[in-house]
Order: sequence, then C-alpha cells, then structure tokens
Amino acid sequence: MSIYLDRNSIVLVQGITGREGLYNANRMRAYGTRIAGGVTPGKGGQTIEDFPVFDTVSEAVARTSATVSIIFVPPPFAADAVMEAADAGIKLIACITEGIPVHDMLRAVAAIPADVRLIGPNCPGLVTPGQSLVGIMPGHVFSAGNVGLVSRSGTLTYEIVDQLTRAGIGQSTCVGIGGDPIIGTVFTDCLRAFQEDPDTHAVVIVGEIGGTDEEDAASMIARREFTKPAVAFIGGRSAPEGKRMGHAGAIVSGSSGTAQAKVQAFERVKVPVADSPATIPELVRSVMREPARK
Amino acid sequence: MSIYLDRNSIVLVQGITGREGLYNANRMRAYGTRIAGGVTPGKGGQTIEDFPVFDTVSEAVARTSATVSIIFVPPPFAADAVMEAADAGIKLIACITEGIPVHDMLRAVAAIPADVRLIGPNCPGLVTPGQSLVGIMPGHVFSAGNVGLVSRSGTLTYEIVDQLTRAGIGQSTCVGIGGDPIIGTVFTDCLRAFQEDPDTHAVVIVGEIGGTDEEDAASMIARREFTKPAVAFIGGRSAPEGKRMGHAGAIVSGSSGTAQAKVQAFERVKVPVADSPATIPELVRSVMREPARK
Amino acid sequence: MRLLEYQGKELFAKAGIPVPQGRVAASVEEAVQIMREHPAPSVVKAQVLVGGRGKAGGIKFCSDAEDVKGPAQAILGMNIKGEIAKRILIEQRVDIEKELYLSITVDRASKKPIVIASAMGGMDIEEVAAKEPSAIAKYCVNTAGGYWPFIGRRVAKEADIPAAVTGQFVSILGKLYALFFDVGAMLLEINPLAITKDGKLIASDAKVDLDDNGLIRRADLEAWRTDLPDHELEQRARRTNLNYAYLEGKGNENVGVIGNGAGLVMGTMDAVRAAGGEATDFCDIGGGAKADVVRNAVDIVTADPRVKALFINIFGGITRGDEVARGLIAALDGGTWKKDRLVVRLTGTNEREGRAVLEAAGIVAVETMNEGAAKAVAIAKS
Amino acid sequence: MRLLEYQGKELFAKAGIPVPQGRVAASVEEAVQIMREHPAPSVVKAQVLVGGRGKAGGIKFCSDAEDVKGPAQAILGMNIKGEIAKRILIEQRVDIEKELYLSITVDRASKKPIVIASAMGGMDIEEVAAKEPSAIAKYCVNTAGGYWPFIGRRVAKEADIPAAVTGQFVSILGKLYALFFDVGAMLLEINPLAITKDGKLIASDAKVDLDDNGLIRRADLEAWRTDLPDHELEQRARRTNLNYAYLEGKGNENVGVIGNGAGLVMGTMDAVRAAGGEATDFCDIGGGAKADVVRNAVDIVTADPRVKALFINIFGGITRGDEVARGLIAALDGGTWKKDRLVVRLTGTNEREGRAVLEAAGIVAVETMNEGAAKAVAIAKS
Repeated sequence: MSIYLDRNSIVLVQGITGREGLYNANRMRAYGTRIAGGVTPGKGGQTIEDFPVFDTVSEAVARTSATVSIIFVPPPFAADAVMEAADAGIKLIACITEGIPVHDMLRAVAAIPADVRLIGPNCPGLVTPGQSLVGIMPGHVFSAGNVGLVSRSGTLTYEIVDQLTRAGIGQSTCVGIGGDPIIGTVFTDCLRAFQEDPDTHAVVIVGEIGGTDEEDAASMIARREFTKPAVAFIGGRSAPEGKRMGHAGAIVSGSSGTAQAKVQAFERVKVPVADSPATIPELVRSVMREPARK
Repeated sequence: MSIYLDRNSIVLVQGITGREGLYNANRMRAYGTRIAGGVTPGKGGQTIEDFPVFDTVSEAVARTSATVSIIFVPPPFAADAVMEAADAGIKLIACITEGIPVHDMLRAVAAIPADVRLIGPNCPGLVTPGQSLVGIMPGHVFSAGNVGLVSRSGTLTYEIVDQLTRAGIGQSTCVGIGGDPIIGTVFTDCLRAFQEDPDTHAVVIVGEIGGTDEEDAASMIARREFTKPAVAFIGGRSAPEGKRMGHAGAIVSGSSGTAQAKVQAFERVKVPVADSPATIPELVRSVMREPARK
Repeated sequence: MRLLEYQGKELFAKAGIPVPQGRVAASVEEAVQIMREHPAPSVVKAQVLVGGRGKAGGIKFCSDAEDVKGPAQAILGMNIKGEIAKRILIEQRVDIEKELYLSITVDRASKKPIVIASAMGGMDIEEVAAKEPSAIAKYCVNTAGGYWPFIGRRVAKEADIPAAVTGQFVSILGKLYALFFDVGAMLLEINPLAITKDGKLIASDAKVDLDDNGLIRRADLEAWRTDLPDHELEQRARRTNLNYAYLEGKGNENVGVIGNGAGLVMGTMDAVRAAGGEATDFCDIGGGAKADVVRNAVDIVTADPRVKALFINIFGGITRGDEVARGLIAALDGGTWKKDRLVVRLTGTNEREGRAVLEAAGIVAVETMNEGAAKAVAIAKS
Repeated sequence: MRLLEYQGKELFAKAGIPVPQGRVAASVEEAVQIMREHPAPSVVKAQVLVGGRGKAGGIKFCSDAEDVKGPAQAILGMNIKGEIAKRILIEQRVDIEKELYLSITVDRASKKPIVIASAMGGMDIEEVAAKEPSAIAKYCVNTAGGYWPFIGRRVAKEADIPAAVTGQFVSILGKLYALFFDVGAMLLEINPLAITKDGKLIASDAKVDLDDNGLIRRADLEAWRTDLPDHELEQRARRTNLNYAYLEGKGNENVGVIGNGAGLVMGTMDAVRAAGGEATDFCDIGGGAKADVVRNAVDIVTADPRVKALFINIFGGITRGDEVARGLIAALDGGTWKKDRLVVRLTGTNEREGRAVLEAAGIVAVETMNEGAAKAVAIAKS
C-alpha cells in the first residue's frame, strides 16, 4: 500500500514537448512509472520518444485512461494546465512549475472539484518507492518501506530521504507539497492519508519557516486524528525575520512563522524535532520502538 | 412529514423593515410559521411589531438558531442577501425578490455551499400546510394532506392548490420554484425530496413553456428515480414563439421549450397532463388509484 | 433587451473581438457620406432583430458612394417580417474562407454560462443541431472558476475548429466570456465567425441579448433601448415597468388579458383559447401590484383596438384583492372602457374586501378562471 | 514586491479608495514647489519600507512653502533602520477622529483571501492581536463567490466599526478586494483607515505587497521596482532572476551559501550556524539550473566582501550535477575566487558526471552537508 500513487497509476505529462517535460518523462519511465503519453496544445498527433502527444488532456484521458498528471508548463500557463487536468477527470495532479502567480492559484484551488488532489505547485512531486515516481526527484535515493514522508521542501527532502535509505529505513510514499503560499495539499491532508494507510508505520514531517502548516499538523496530532509515530524537522532556524527565503512561503513575519514556534508546537505533542537531517533516521527508529501515542 | 419545511423550522425575514417584508412577516406568523425576527442592515437593535431586527444574518442566527430565511430585499441587493444567508449557516433560503440580475444569480448559485437549499428567486416560496408557510402564498387555500406540488409559477399554483383543496385533496408540501432563468431548486430536486418523503403519496408538477426543466423531470421518471404517481400541467400552450411571457424563463425559442414538447415528454413516461387546472384534482385521484409505475 | 447588429459589434470591438470596419447610417445621405470617406467594396445590412433578413432582401452590396444609394434607399424603411429597418450598417466586405459558429448563453439546467461552438457556421445553430448534432461542441463553464484558455482549446478540438485558427479562437472566446459578464448578457452569438482568406478570425455578425434586470448595473447600455422596434404598446408598457407583450397570430385575437403572475396569465390565455377565443396580449401586473399599476395595465391593454372583451384574472398572494379592485374602478372612472365588456375574477388575499369594492361599483366577479374565460369570449363575440 | 506608501496610495486612488491629497518629492526644491501650489497644513513622510519611521523622525509637519524646507531637508537622505529615504510624500493633513485597521492578504491555511479589520487602528495589528484578540475580525472570502457587500457588513459588525461609517467601510472593502485581484497582491493594508472629524473614511497609510510572480500579468507595475531600496547585490540578483537574499545580523557572517532549492539552502544555512559560522546570504539556484546560472550565482555571492568561504550544496533532482560543475568551473576560470576557499557537496542526479568534471579541475567534493558546513566554517575562520 501507499498513499495517492502506486504501480497501477497511469500518468500523463503536461508540457511533454518542453525540455524539462521530456527529460523527466524519460526519467520517470526509467523509474518504472506508467507514462501513458503527454499533452502539448498544438502538437497533438505527434510522437516524441515513443510518447504519444495529445492536444488536450480530455482527449488524452479518453485514449489512455490516465488518472494522474504531472505538469511542466511555464508559469503563465500552468494554472490553466491544472484546471484542464481537473476538468478532464484527472484525480491526482502534481504541478512542478515554479513561479505561478499566486492569484492564478487562488482561482484554481477554488475551482478544482473536491475529489481532485493537487500536489504543489512549485513542488518536486511524489514517489511511492519501487512503484511509481511522479516528479523530479532523483529516484535512486528512495527505497521501499514503511515510513511516510511529507515535506515543504524539495532538495532538502532528497537529503533526508537519502539519510533514511542509507540507514536502512525505507519509505511508503514521499510527498513534496511545495513551497508556494497557495498549494493544493498541505501537511494535514497527507497525515490523514498516512493515517489510513496500513503500510505506513511512521511519518517524517519536513517543515520550514513561514505559515502555520506545521502548527496545523501539530494540532491535528493533538486532536488524535493522526496517531502514528512521527518525527519532524524544521528548515530555516537561522533565517532572519522579514527576509523571504527564496519562495514566498518561507518568510518569518513578526512573531508568526518562526522556526521556534513550529519546533515548540511539535514538541508539545511529543513529536521529536531533529536538529539536523543527519539525526532523523535515529529519531525515526526511536519513535517506532516506543509504544504508540494514545 | 413533509419536505424542506415543517412546524419546527425557525425563520428569519431578510428585509423585514420593508413594506412587503413586514406585511408578509405578519401573515406568515398568523399562519403559524415560527418567525424569529428579521434582518435589515443598519436597523439592528430595533423591534418592529414585536419582531427583533438584526444588522446581519450571522448575528440573527447566533441569537435565534434560525435555519430558514425568506428574502424580501430589492433586486440590486437580493443576491447579496442570499449569499449572506448561506454564509451565516442558513440551510433553507426562499428568495421572493423579482428582477434580480441573472448574472448576480449565476455568481450566487456557484458560491452557495452544496448543503444549502435555495428556493427561487422570483418565487412565491413554499408551504407545508398546517405547519409552516415561508412565502407570499395565500395560506387559506392550502390544506394538509399527501399530495406534493412543485411549480414554476406563483399565482397559477394558488389556482391549482385551490382546486385541490376544494376537491378534498390535501398537500404535503407545495414549492414554488420560481420563473427566473437561474433558480436554486428545480423540479428534479423537489421530486428527489418527495420520493424520500413517506407522507407524500403523489405529486403535481406545474410547468410552463421555456427551458427543459419539465423534460428533465420526465427523464428522471424514466430512469425510475422518481416512482410515485404524478400529474402534470403546462402553462402557456397558447403563447407564440419568440415572445417572452413576463419573465425571462418563459419563452419559446425555435423548437425548444414548447408546451408540446413538454406535454409529450410527460406523456411518454405515463404522467397524465391536465388540459386545465380544473381537471387536475380528478387526474390526481385517478393516478393515486392506479398501481405504482414500475 | 436585444441589440441590433451594429450595437453588438460596438460592444465586440470594445472587448477586443475583431469585427469588420463599419458604420451605421439612418439615411441615404449618411450612407453616401460613409462610402465617400471609406470607398471600398462594402455590404449594406438592414438593422433589424428578426432573423432571415438576407432572404428578405435586407443585405445588399456596393462599392462606392454612388453605388450605395440604391441599396440604402431599398433597405431603409423596408418591412422585414413586420419590423421596419430604420438603420443600415455599412461594412467593408471580408473575403471569407470558412464560417464558424460561436456563442455563450445562460444554461438553465446547469445554472452556468454555456459555450456553444461549431465548425458549421453561417446557418441557424438549431438547424445544425438537427442535421448534424456531432458538429456542435458545448461546454458549461464553472462560474466559480471562470474562463481559462483550456476551455477554448477543448471546445475548439471538439468542434473541429481548424488547428491554424485555434489560438485566435481561444483568445476570442476569452474576450467574449469577459464581455458576457461585463454586460450581463443572456446571449452573445457570433454567427458566422468567419475565417478570412488570409487566415484571420472576424465576427461577421453579432447577436446580443442583455438581461433586462442586469441593466441596473449597466445604465450606460440602457440608452440603446430606444432603438428597439417593439410594438408601440410594448414600448409604452416598458416605460411604465409593466410586463406586457402584444400578441399577433392568426388575426383572431379578441380578448384582452390581465393577471397577476406570468403563470396565471399564461394559464388565462390558454383558458381563453380553450373557450374559443384568443388573447390579444400577455399582461402581468406582477406580485404586490398597487392600484395605479392596475389602472395603467387596463389603459394599455384596452388601447389595442382588437380588444373586444377584457378579462382580469387575479389570484391574490402578495397581490391584494382590494388594491386591484380600487385600481380597476379608477381605470374605469378615468377611461373609456365600459364595465359591460369587462370580466373580473378575484380570489385569494383580501378577496372579500376586493369583491366589496367591485360590487359597490356594480361589477360582479366570477368564481373560476374557466367561467371567466367563457364569459369573456362570449362578450367578445357578441 | 513591496511598494512605497505613495505608490500604494496611487493604486488606492485609482481604485476609488479615498486617500489624502498628496504628492511625492525627491528633492527640497520639488517639495517647495508642491507646497507653493498647494499651501495647506501638510505632513511630510519619509518613503521607506521599514516600519517605525515615525519614531525615527521620518514624519514631520509643515504649513507652507517656506516651512517645508526644514522637514524635507531633514528627511530626504535620512537613514531609517538601514534604509535611505530617497523620497518624501507631502500630504494635506487630515483631522482624525478615530483610527481603524483594514487589510486583505493571502491566507495559506484556508487558501483564500482573508480580510482583517479592527476598530483599533494606528498600531501594529500583531500588537492588537496580542493585547486584545477579540478586537480583530477576520473573514476568509470564498474566492469562487467573490466579494459581496454582506462580507463588509459582517466584518464591520464583528470588528465594532462605528455604525455611522459602515456604509463607507463596506464600499472601501469592496474596492480593496477588487484591487487585490487586479494587481495580484499578497497584502493590501490600510493602517490607519482614519475616520475624519467630519465622518469620512480615508486611507491614511498604504502598505502594498505584490506577488512577484503575478507581475507577468501586470508589467505596468514592474516599473515601480527600481524604487525599491534593496541591497545592491539583491538588485543585481533580481535583474538576473536569481533567488538571492543578503543576510545581515550580528556581523559575524562569513560563509557564502549556494544551493538548489529553498529548503536545502535554509538547511545549509542552519548547518553552517551549527558548525559555528554564519551564512552571508541565501542563494537558491532553483530547479534545473544550467551552468550559466551557477556561474552568475558564484559571481554575486562572492562579490560580498564578508564571504570568507563559499559552500555550494547541490542535491540533484531536476538539477543535474554535471551542469552545476561546469558552471562552477566557468565561474572560477572567469573570476577571482580561489578554489581553496570553496567547498562543494554534490549528490543526486548526474552526481558521478559532476564529480568527474570537478575532479578534473582539482576540486574534491565532500560527502555530506554537515561535513561541508564544518569544512567551510574552518576555511572562513582560517
């Protein structure tokens, strides 16, 4: 088992004829992901490196029965691509594109049906190790197992997964939810899914400064809606107030969004917070040994 | 039993300090409806003929536990009033106002949560005889019983209910859904509710020219989603093509929306169509005597 | 409120939708002046709301200022299916390669704006729907989400719009959608949406129907209202905010009908026909009508010389019987209509008070709609 | 992109939100000219982005052209918390009765625009939230439904906005909401929203933060960008589309940090601090960076004289190790930075190819982030 994604997921690549789209389509296929083809308006009917290309997602869905889509479309057109996927019946959308106008996403998340799961935008995607990779992560750092991971960061995730894998701790599903202010899936969504997944025995939550997603996750744990063992890490402890760290989500404004507040929120609900990615595997082992929180 | 409304429904009157609002608040109270008070922005804190007045619906809901609202607010502000009611947690809204811009309603119906039932606009409201009247209908023509009625028309409904009552046929709930192009509740919604209501044994459907609501109702019957005995009436058989009959909904455009098409749609699913309101009671008696459609 | 072609095109042009160069004229002199300023192969089009003006001779061609006189003279004042052409639109001719169809309207069933497109333009869309339903693509736009370009791409694909113009099509549809909400339209139709020989999309015609209720938000558009060629009594009714339609059919119309509520008035018209007569009008005094509204309704309906009997059918809900009765008495007192050609049916709210007012003036109200219809038809035929 | 007060007020005025009469000046002469044209009791305000300009002396009063010289001279060029005031806003003084607070921002949790209002304006809203949370009303607007006046009435009621100005408040909020979407704002804040002695609402201050990504839709606003008083290296980075922040804290910053991905760069900064050093910057080359991006990043980060060691930490996903390595070699070849003050950590996609490129140039990459941080700090302190 896993969350969101498994070996049977049939995947489309929106923007497959672009440089990143094609490069990653090949990498995903090499990983074992069932890539059914791609979509690029105006290039329908072509074939690119054996991938059939369609003009519209609805046409692609009709021909391939895909239910998952990954988006590599330039920022001005990416929200449109998200809406197109949702409209065409795609149920899991991973939007990789960085730099989408926040107001485009405000409109998009409001219009997407409730049964469509959007990951991102500005995210690395998700992977169910050994089964399917929908994203831009380096597949070789992942290994199949029973620890779920959800992260606001991209590359920091690889760093942490790498540590887990080297320590012999495999993963059920790893989700990079993205760093933008408006994203489709947040920590609490993933925790809810991990709670339901029998093959996830513990979860690593990789947070960062800005917003209150980490506090919301801690509240959910306090309410006993998530009861599995968990370990957290918060990036940006050394970031000064008022400076935006790369993406709009990561900014400490006054007293809100500080690393300290997030660390405290997790510690209050007995979720240990790692000082460094290097210590995460050890913490995971220790929480998995402990009796479950009640 | 009944649909949507019963003796326990607590009702607010939006626009209670207006002429029609106050007049009908008194009439509804006289009928037995539990009127908890009213809302008029800027007049909160006053009392008008023993009705407490609030500035906002959310305040009124907090103080009175009302779950139903009836709207007598001028057209430019009526969609706002509908949204306010939905936002404040009201679950049944009857919007009487005539002349609301269609585009206001397009926006409003798109934004109202799925669990809020809007009746109208440009409708006479609804009544569960002997229990509660939320609307502008003349209460004395109704009598409690087991025949549901749903109608696109206002006054024609009174005409028909009057015939039913005189013939000794009481009603479970009568709903005037309104004649505007965009309305919250259509025939099929009401049929679904009547299907679930054990105290409704048969239904009268009062349609008119324009649109395809009658055809949709007939399709629902064809799909066996509504299986109780039914009788229909279609107003406007003598209306010429291309002329708008009073409200934008009632217009025959080319081959679509004709009385003939609607009559045929009902006849195809074995729902008899009355020639005149006067013959409806007789048809109701005859369908109730027949074995149920299978 | 339906707009004439030139008005619709003015809205299109402001919204950035390409339309042919053109100007409107109300006289031959104006037409000549226009052609003098823009001498080019042009088309002269009657500005009327009824369909089928082409077959009726309402579209002609010309190429210079001399040449325009004949067509202008022929079309101005032309009676097309009962509608007089008061204006002509003079437009530069466009070389058309292919004709498409595109419209947005309000879809009752989905409660959303619906986009309809077809690669078979130039003919009535209902005709296309009947002949080749698969040639039509429809898409209900999620009002909450609004228009996104993917909608245009999807519709274009499904309607078989040529790939070479899909980009333009998507852009035009986006502008049309924005205009739809901007003006509060019930219908925006471009038929044909022409593909020119040099591969450009251009709106060859424009059919615009605005929501009358929405004009409270766009008072600027209200000014176009006087251009509409409705019946004189309809214009008079509109100025006084009365829901009135002048009905014309087989010429046997003889009973004036007034009621409260569109459904009841339609039911009354039907009852009149069932009784062997025919309604001259649809006149709905609406909910909660006061005495002066009733009086105005009586004045307008009885100003129609075809009216041989007047049937007033009131079932009071929000409308109160006594108000109606008072208005009626005032109308009879102040006008020329005689009470012996009047049939009143009054029931519902304040029925007793209303009947008392009528009886004091010597009018006995009937009990039922069918009874009233029969009596009115009998009077009309007497 | 944050705007200066005068820019924000220009947007407000265009959107129909009342603001005091005012003009901006960049010199004493301009200030004198403005006061000559509009001689009235005025306030002279430093145009800076940092808060607390009032306490720092950045707000002064004057009443005529002579009178303005002193304040203008004092404020222009003033250093307020490290930011130089290059412009002053000269505004007619408003007689204030009471100060309210109103803002709209993007709420991450609800994924909606959130309206925040309070009758306790004039001070920092976080301060109000801490002292008297019940004085603050919040409302998340359903993006699909958009703004309706009831939202303003509800917020006004809950925030205890005086009833006499509720109508104005509802109207201003509606305009603010439209502006929020029109310009693609992350934050629109009016604090204080003043009630004047004659009962009018007026925006006394304007804080506007635009979404940088949204500027692709509003290129016209991009022009204001040059007014922003960021650090010179940040300006240079922005011109080349590099995610770079110049970090200033206790003065012990010594290690330049470059990485791919905001999270990894922050993690690297944290690791540098844990190793006893401090990052001089945040520099994210982003996903899929090509060689020239890497080269540019190295150039900008090392242009900072505080940088004693440079730590490049790459974990390849969409970013390929060989591209990074090539960019790095090019930067070293073309620049003055020495490889003995460089620590590279390279892993993930095309890690092997990247390491090979580096080794050919005599650079040995470290294995882990913590190891790299420790090594970089050691170099910086050597």
